[in-house]
Amino acid sequence: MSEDTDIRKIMHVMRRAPHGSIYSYEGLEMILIMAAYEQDLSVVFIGDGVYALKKDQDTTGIGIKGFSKTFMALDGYDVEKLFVDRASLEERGLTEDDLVVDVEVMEASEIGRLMTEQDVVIHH
Amino acid sequence: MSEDTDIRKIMHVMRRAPHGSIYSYEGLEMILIMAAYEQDLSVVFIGDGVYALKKDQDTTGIGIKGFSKTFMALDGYDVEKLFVDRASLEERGLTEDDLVVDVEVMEASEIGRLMTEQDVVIHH
Amino acid sequence: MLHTINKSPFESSTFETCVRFLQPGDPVLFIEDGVYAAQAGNRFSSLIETVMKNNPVFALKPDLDARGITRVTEGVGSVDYEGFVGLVEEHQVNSWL
Amino acid sequence: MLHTINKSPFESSTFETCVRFLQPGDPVLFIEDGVYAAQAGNRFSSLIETVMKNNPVFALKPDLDARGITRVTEGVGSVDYEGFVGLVEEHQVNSWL
Amino acid sequence: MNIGILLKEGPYNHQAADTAYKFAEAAIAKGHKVDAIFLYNDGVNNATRLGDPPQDDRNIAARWTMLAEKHGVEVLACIAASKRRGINDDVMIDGGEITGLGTLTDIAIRNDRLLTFGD
Amino acid sequence: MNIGILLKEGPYNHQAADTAYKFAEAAIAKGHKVDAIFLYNDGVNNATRLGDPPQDDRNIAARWTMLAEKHGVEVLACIAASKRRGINDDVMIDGGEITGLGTLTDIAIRNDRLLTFGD
Repeated sequence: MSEDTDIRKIMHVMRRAPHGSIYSYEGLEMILIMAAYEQDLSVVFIGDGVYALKKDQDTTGIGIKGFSKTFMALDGYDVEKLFVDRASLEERGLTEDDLVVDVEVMEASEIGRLMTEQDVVIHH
Repeated sequence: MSEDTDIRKIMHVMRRAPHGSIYSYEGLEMILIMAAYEQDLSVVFIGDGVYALKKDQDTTGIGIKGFSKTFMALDGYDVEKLFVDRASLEERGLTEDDLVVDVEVMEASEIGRLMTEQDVVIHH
Repeated sequence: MLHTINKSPFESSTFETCVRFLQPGDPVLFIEDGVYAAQAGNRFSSLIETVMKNNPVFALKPDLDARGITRVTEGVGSVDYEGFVGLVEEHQVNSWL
Repeated sequence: MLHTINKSPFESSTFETCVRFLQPGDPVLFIEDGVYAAQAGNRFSSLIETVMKNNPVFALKPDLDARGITRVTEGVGSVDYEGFVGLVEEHQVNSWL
Repeated sequence: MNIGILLKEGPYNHQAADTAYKFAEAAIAKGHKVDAIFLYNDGVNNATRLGDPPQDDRNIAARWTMLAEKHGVEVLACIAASKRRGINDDVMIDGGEITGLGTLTDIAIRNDRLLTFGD
Repeated sequence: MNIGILLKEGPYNHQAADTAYKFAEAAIAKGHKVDAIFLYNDGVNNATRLGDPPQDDRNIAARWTMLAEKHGVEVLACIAASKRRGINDDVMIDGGEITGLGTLTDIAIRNDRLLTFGD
């Protein structure tokens, strides 16, 4: 078991689109709580996960609370490592300008390398 | 509303693999009940749905009750229209000989035409 | 027959499977995460254009709005829940889950 | 890092997505409906052969048995739950849901 | 027109319950009769009265009760699926009821349409 | 080795709960400590004691109670996810408990491994 002084590298991998299922939303809730524990957190957006960051989401019509703007709050929780998979953006016809927050767009190989450095990886 | 003398054409479309989720199993339970109502039932296996009919399933190790043999009982319930999509079999490297029951292998276009004749289509 | 599709085509093969069974003239309606298929300029735009040669294609507007999809592939119609009901009035329904 | 995949590659893009991120040497373990990928002679056999050039590939035997998969693509190892635990002893885990 | 609805996923985790409700609401507003909402698979989890969602979120259980009490929609949970998942009369929402798959067959027969919502 | 498990789907509808149990059982048999099973998303539906599966089927709720009582595994349901889905102390399985996401963070920190099972 690790000692109290250890800082764990924990990566959250956002994989699902918002609204069609709750995984993205409850994933974000998990990240916000973990952010208070001063671990080494990163959040990676892969596949449909990138859609959670899409600008101009208006959920009024479906009657579900929107949460894309909450990603902007991550910075205030010192969660600053937001990485987006380049290929996932491109095949969806999206660019960085379509996203609500500043992210670092990375190649899959780089993200894959980051994954192997983690103590914990959780997919949402 | 239809009259009591009407016979409805009801198609069950098996789409999911067995065991990984319950949809195939609970779908079969639904078919068995509906079979008692003397409607015009058909069962179509598309995509991973064809795996439900795979021979040699032994679920002992995963601790879940197997049900592939129950498909053999459908005949006794006068559910005789079992159709399998040819392309779904082929891309999975399966042939009719791999299946636990006699089925009619059909082209997607024929199955699609049958679908349009239905009063009710339910996917499992 | 009205075909509804509720899954993102990027994560699930449902849309492509449905297309194989589609009969000419039958409308397709994207709902929930299915509407991502209809976003203009994505990897599925050309498949949707092919489908539209024989089938009318719609996307549920509240689901488009919820996902920030402001531009859909040209020719894709948009309906609200009332329009969804309208399509159901005219057709039997095949919900591809 | 051990990568587990629990979805059928025919219905979900999870396996293909995982492959894009895989680092050389990291083992892949198919579980649940993921094991359909490993069946010999299906559409994914060649992708699995490519992956095996750089990564060991396993399938969970009780899940293979449950699905009647008697032949796997050559080179795919088979482990029971104890073997799954063995892989977890050696690697951190990345569960691709 | 008479419409039946089959709902195959539980509340909140998937949008299916929301879409089914929005569709039912629109159909009723257009003058159609929504005859029944039949809950199957994890859909039976819509039938618990114990849910306590955040105040600023929608209350899905209350929607089914409203459809039942205000618009005469039968809200029915399959008994076999319910037993597996811990849904019973003790936790049943107002206006909801446990029944068998035979009832779903009746619904499929007596309505002009049967729509399915799920995952 | 110390192992934590995160379970994201309910019982019966997906195999996740079965695989998580089989894995935990094998890990314990190999001499490892399974520290906790944390239930999230629809996974919290594993925590109801009201399930009544067919006699010839496995009883998933009883498995969690067994792991908790016989092997000291903490079986924990996230409170926010539970409230949404109608899981509370009145229906909680023996050996299970409701807690917050902070506890999951502790589990992630104090164990050598955290495995996720889900859909």
